[in-house]
Amino acid sequence: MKKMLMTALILGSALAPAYAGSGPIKIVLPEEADLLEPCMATRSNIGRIIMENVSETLTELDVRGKKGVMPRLAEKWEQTQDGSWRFHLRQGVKFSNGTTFDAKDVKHSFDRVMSDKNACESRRYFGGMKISANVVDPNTIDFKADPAQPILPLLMSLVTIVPEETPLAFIREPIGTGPYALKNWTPGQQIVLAARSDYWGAKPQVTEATYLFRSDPSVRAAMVKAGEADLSPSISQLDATDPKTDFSYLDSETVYLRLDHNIQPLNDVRVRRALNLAIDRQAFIGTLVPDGAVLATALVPPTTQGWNPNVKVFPYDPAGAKKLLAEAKAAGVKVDTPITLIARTANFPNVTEIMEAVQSQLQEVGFKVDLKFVEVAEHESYYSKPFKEGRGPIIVAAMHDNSKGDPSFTMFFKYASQGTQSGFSDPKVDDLIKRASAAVGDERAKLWSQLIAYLHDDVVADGLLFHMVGFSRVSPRIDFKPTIATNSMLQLSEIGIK
Amino acid sequence: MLSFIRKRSVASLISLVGLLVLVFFLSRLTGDPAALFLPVEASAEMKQQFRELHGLNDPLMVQFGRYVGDVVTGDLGESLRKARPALGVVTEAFVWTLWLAVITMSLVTAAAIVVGSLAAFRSGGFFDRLSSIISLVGASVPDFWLAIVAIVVFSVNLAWLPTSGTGSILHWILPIAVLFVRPFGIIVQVVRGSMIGALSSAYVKTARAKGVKAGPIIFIHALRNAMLPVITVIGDQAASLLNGAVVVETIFGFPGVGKLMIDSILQRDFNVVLAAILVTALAIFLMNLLIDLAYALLDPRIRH
Amino acid sequence: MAEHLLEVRNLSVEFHTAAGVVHAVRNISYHLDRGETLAILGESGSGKSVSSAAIMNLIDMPPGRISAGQILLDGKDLLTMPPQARREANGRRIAMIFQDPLSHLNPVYTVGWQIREAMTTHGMPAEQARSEAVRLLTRVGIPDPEGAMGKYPHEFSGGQRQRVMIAMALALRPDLLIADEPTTALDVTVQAEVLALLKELQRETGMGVLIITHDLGVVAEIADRVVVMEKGELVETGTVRDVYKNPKHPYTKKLIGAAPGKGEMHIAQLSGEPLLSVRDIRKRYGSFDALKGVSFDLRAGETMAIVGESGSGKSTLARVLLRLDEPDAGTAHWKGRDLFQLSPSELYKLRRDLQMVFQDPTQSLNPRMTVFQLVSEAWAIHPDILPKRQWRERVAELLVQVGLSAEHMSRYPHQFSGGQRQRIAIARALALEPQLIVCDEAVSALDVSVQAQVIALLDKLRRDMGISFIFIAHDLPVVRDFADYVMVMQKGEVVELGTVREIFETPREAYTKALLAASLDPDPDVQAEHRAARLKRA
Amino acid sequence: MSVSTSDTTITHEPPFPVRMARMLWADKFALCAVIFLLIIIVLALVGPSWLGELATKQNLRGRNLAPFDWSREWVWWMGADALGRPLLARIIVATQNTIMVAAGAVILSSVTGTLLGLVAGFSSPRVGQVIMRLADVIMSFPSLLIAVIVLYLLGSSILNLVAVLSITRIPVYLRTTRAEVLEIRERMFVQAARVMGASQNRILFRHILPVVFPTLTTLATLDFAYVMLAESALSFLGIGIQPPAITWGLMISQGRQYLTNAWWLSFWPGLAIIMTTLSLNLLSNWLRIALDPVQRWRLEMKGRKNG
Repeated sequence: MKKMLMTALILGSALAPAYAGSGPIKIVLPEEADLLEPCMATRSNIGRIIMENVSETLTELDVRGKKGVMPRLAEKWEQTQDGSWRFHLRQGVKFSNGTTFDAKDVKHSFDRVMSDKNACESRRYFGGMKISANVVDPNTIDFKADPAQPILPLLMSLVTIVPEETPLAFIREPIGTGPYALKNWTPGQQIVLAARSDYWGAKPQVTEATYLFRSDPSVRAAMVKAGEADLSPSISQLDATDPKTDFSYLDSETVYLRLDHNIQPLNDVRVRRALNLAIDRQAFIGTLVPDGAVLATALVPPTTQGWNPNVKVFPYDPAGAKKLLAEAKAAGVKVDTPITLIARTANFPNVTEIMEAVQSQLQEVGFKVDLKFVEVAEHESYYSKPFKEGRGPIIVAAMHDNSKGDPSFTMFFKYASQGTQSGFSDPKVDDLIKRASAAVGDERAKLWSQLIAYLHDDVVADGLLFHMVGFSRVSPRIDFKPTIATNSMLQLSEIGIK
Repeated sequence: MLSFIRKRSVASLISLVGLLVLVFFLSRLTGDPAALFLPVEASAEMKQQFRELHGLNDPLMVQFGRYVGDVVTGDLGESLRKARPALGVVTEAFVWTLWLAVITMSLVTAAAIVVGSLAAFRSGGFFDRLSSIISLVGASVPDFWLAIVAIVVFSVNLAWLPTSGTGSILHWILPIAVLFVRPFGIIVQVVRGSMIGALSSAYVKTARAKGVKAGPIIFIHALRNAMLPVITVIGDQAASLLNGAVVVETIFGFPGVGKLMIDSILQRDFNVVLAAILVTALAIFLMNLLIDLAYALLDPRIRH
Repeated sequence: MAEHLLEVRNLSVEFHTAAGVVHAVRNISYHLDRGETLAILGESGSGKSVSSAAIMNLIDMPPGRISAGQILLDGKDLLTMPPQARREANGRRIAMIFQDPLSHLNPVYTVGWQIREAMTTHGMPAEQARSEAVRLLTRVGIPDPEGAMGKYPHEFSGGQRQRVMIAMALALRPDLLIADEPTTALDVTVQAEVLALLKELQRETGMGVLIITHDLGVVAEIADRVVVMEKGELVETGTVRDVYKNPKHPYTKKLIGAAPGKGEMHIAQLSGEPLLSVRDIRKRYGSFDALKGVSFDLRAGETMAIVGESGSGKSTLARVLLRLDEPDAGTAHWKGRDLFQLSPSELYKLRRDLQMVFQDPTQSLNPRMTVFQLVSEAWAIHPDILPKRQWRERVAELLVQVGLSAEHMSRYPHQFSGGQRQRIAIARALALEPQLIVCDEAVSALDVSVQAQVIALLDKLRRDMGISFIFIAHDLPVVRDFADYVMVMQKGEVVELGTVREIFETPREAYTKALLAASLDPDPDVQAEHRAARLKRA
Repeated sequence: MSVSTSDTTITHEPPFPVRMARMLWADKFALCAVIFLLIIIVLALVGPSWLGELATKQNLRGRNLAPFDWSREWVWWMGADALGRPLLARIIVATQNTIMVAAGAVILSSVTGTLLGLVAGFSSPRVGQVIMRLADVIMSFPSLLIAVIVLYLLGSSILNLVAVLSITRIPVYLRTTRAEVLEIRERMFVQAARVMGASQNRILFRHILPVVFPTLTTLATLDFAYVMLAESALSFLGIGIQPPAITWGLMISQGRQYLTNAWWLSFWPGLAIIMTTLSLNLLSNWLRIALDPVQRWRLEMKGRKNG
């Protein structure tokens, strides 16, 4: 019943502007998709093109409202007694190659993701669990997870469905059930998706989408202005000067300073707190960070389940910071040790200026900070374990993206003792993560809230900075509002043509 | 001539092999492609498995042996990122770069010869001073700066030309114009210098004594003699275009090999890097051969 | 009075240079009629070429400027003609040939193309120009003229190149031919042939010939009248015979006096151990036999002249003896030790004994070194000769010894005249206190009067210091007054070796005789005899 | 036949510095260039200690301040950058790094390249061939790859950047030098030196090198511009010098994104590069004449006319 309502809503929203036109559009993206492999659709440069456009998933997260996980290729689902999940599939759905969608396709798609014959990146969301898919009948499929996965329906929004015949190795011509099919791909130049006439859902207004790729943000902005493209989902804040076409949106990216608690002086909580007090976060907003960005108190954006509104941003208190440092020094902590601040070139807009400003603010209260910019591979070697032996105290400036609505995609990796990017080890944190991951409903939200407060106020795990804002330039001839998921997914069916 | 080409080919082959060996080992010192292909959250097992899949776990010498074996059979391996044969990826991109370089260098050569010759003909005159200042400034402007200003002025403000991309002839104008500036500045100076020498030579005196007009004296008698050093510089400049039009290709979204190479380097897509180097090095070798042929064509004294 | 073909009236040309304004020619006048040959005789710096450059419009302005005068061609002033008409006169009415045909022919076009261009430029159809070019090449005596059309300048010998130049100049049967030192770079036998060709062609076409030369012999051979120039001024004019027999101006007298080959010949003393004993030296360059077994002896204080034309191997011999090139076979014993077997350190010591003076001092002196640096470098290389504090003093001494002065020390080579430069080169050779100096064409690039001075200097050094000389030349008269022995070489072989008297008075070999006959005598009467003799032989 | 200007003209040679100064005075373009370059050198020496503090002082509320506000202190006359730091002060401070990188790379590559070129041209053909092949390898080695490798393995620092930039330029000097050496070593004055018993080193360094030198200076000055731009392009691609270190090239590349809103951010450092290369070019043209005894009169004559 609930699902019927939702379907109606989706249909309704798509059908509402009945007077609207239809036609082709052009979208300019910063980075070319080097692959159009459905099982890589969780990577943003691929997902933006094919996710839910070409390749659909069983479920879908509502990023425009607060309706949580919604049906897509599965009409409904329920948890059975033994903790496994049963999905009832939509009928009458056809792949773009003409074959009919059924449970075998779902099982193959899932097995393909989990196969060791390829490097599907969606697999990473299923780390640390054993899941098996069992076809019950052509329209029903069971997923059994060990340990039990309360968020399995959410996880299924990350598994793109391909036909059963798809080989395990990477493919270059994705076949899916989505409203669009790949029409033309000229590597290095453009990708064209065309609307399918036999799509199971409502007919979208965009009949054909051409994707172009330009790495320079000002060129992307210029292209929409010059009418060479209709939509640039991400442009630079500096180019976003025209309120009629340029929209800001809270994207799912969070900028933070990952602290390595294993090395003096960052092993001392007073020092970490001093570091947080030394940063004048508010001064960045409207200057180096666009208006609309939100000061972060957690590594997940406020739209996430369990985000804790009671946790307050550290105030800007240089005097307090100096005092804490003095205390730590008196207690024998070597606060004078030079700390290396590692940042990645072109990681996010204004990264150099922001890092220079952070450096100077930290130096202001008495930290010794060396700023070092590195390219992506080297950044990764600082950010992820195993950390180098004999390293000095290190702060890594990084950006994390969680648009999935649940902190579990973040917390384990960033804070658990075993997490690859975790800079510390705290039994209480480990315990909270474990319990929250297994919990459901309000209990789950409560535990996440608790963890977020503990990390921020007691452990002072890291230096959280901003939830970033992105800017889109939208041609006046189309109707599009960017969402928090625009970075990773861009559903053409949500675009209207005026 | 044939034996000369053979000799050159052998020498270049040695250089090429040396180059590939060097790049093979050095590039593998620069980090793990698995960490870049997979997201930071990917587990250690996934990374391990990725490396397994692409044979990155084997000792370096084993990987090298395998690579050499493949190359001998004409297989340059597959791109890690694109799941396509590396050679295909590279040749596709290279065609664009080649056209860009050929068209740009033809225009540069023609323009530089005319401007340089006229500057030399009245050396020290107003035109000479003007052209040398312009060419000097041209040679010292950063190309990415020029590219963006050109887009803002000609595409956005004046709306005369498309901002970027490929498609029509119009799309080629801005990239070529931006690439034009630096080699033009350099070659004009070389043409000028060389032409001043040629114009003061004895055979030009003879031509004047024969009553030959100024036009043929400059462009027939002096120019052909002055072209030898010019051709060397044209070759150098063309080589750097084949190798490194990266910035312009990046800004104009031009699908050339320069951008492909830098992307592959940053992503540690070794097979593509190696294939790209192989293809560009071969192209540069062929171009050098052409230049030697041009020498022989221009100057009969070199012909044997 | 009938109009002259060419009349230069009160011409003055000046150049703006470092020294301010240089008056290249000042108020000179001369004239030339059809069928007549006028020689302009002068040494370097006399301005003898300037008036012809003015006639051909070849003076670059600036820095040059024609400050006064007229140049009348058939009564019309070339200097006031419109540029278009002026250009058209070049090649059609007036043609010119130059000293160094290799550099004056465009190296990258075939000679056929270049000859044709001379005609097509003035409107002749291409087809006709082609057949005409073949005819011209045949006429000037190029073998296989059809094939020669497609060849490039570097594929011809020096004499042939000058013939090509002549063919090109005469393509449109000009009324006036200007020949600027047309035979200076050529071998004596070739020089005679080229001059004869010019004369023949003049008879055929009736053109006027203006020949510019520094060589009295050339004047005697070819000219009817002569004008003598010194430092931009015309000092004497008249028929060749009058000027030679009764020179009025002191400069003319000096020039005639300096002509080589009139002094006392040396009498060689056949005694003493040989200082240098050369046996059977052979040297090949690729498939070319440069030296095919050369042997001779040289005793202390003696001068051996080696005479031969280009390709005779005389310069190769010098290079081999100085170990600039390695011989393929043969020995050269210097004071009993074989030069070719010396170790590097022995060779280094030997360099002190054996020195060389090169043909062209402009080339052999590093242009970026001062005279002091050039001369004292010898002691920098061989520090045991002289302690550093005495260098300055000794350089001054040497400069005085070679006829320069001590204040020249801080100057650069380009600031000297050719003769002075060769003196510097000699001073440099003397700095090492050598026992043998090899002079490779050391005077052939110099003006006649300077030649005489340099030879006098060498003679004095031989007398005062007992230095031996190997003196290489392509011209016999030059060595007559200086050598004890003469060795005549041809194609890598010794043709004849004898005392200077034997060679000049009783030559045995035909080649020696031909060389002697081909060398031009400054006396027009003697030269007329030579010419008659040559004609009889032919 | 040239007009001889031989020994009548030169009377007395003044000492070297006086002579150079006179010749400099004669060429006003070169004079301006020298003055500009002297200023640059002084700024490079004192810049960081003089204005270092001011150039790093951030003021987020005074970002992208427009230039030509004469009412403010002089350091603000060129405006302010994205962190509100005075541009003029930053350009002055950046001079040191810029010149160090450019001069370092040019000197390193020219010295290495020239030495290798001398060896390649003067030693046995086999050694020459090996060196030339090596040059070929470097030539076809994409400079960006060298940059990534070196900067990854050794870390990004000014010294390493100098190394990267110079490696890629070595072949240019090498090939030029070798070609010239092959020609010059056949000249008569080299033969004359050999006849005197001069050693190989003496011939190379006293006779051949001074003749090649002017060509190399010209090349080096042109390369100065090239290196500054290459360094800037590396920054643009994110693998060059990184903040907080500053160079003109980095300033241009950082200011690039503000081109449409705040042109001055990349304009002034760009102007600094252009002015410097222009000055170097003028200077090298002058030097080539002033150091050549045969050409020098051109300047001496002009000086006399002007004076």
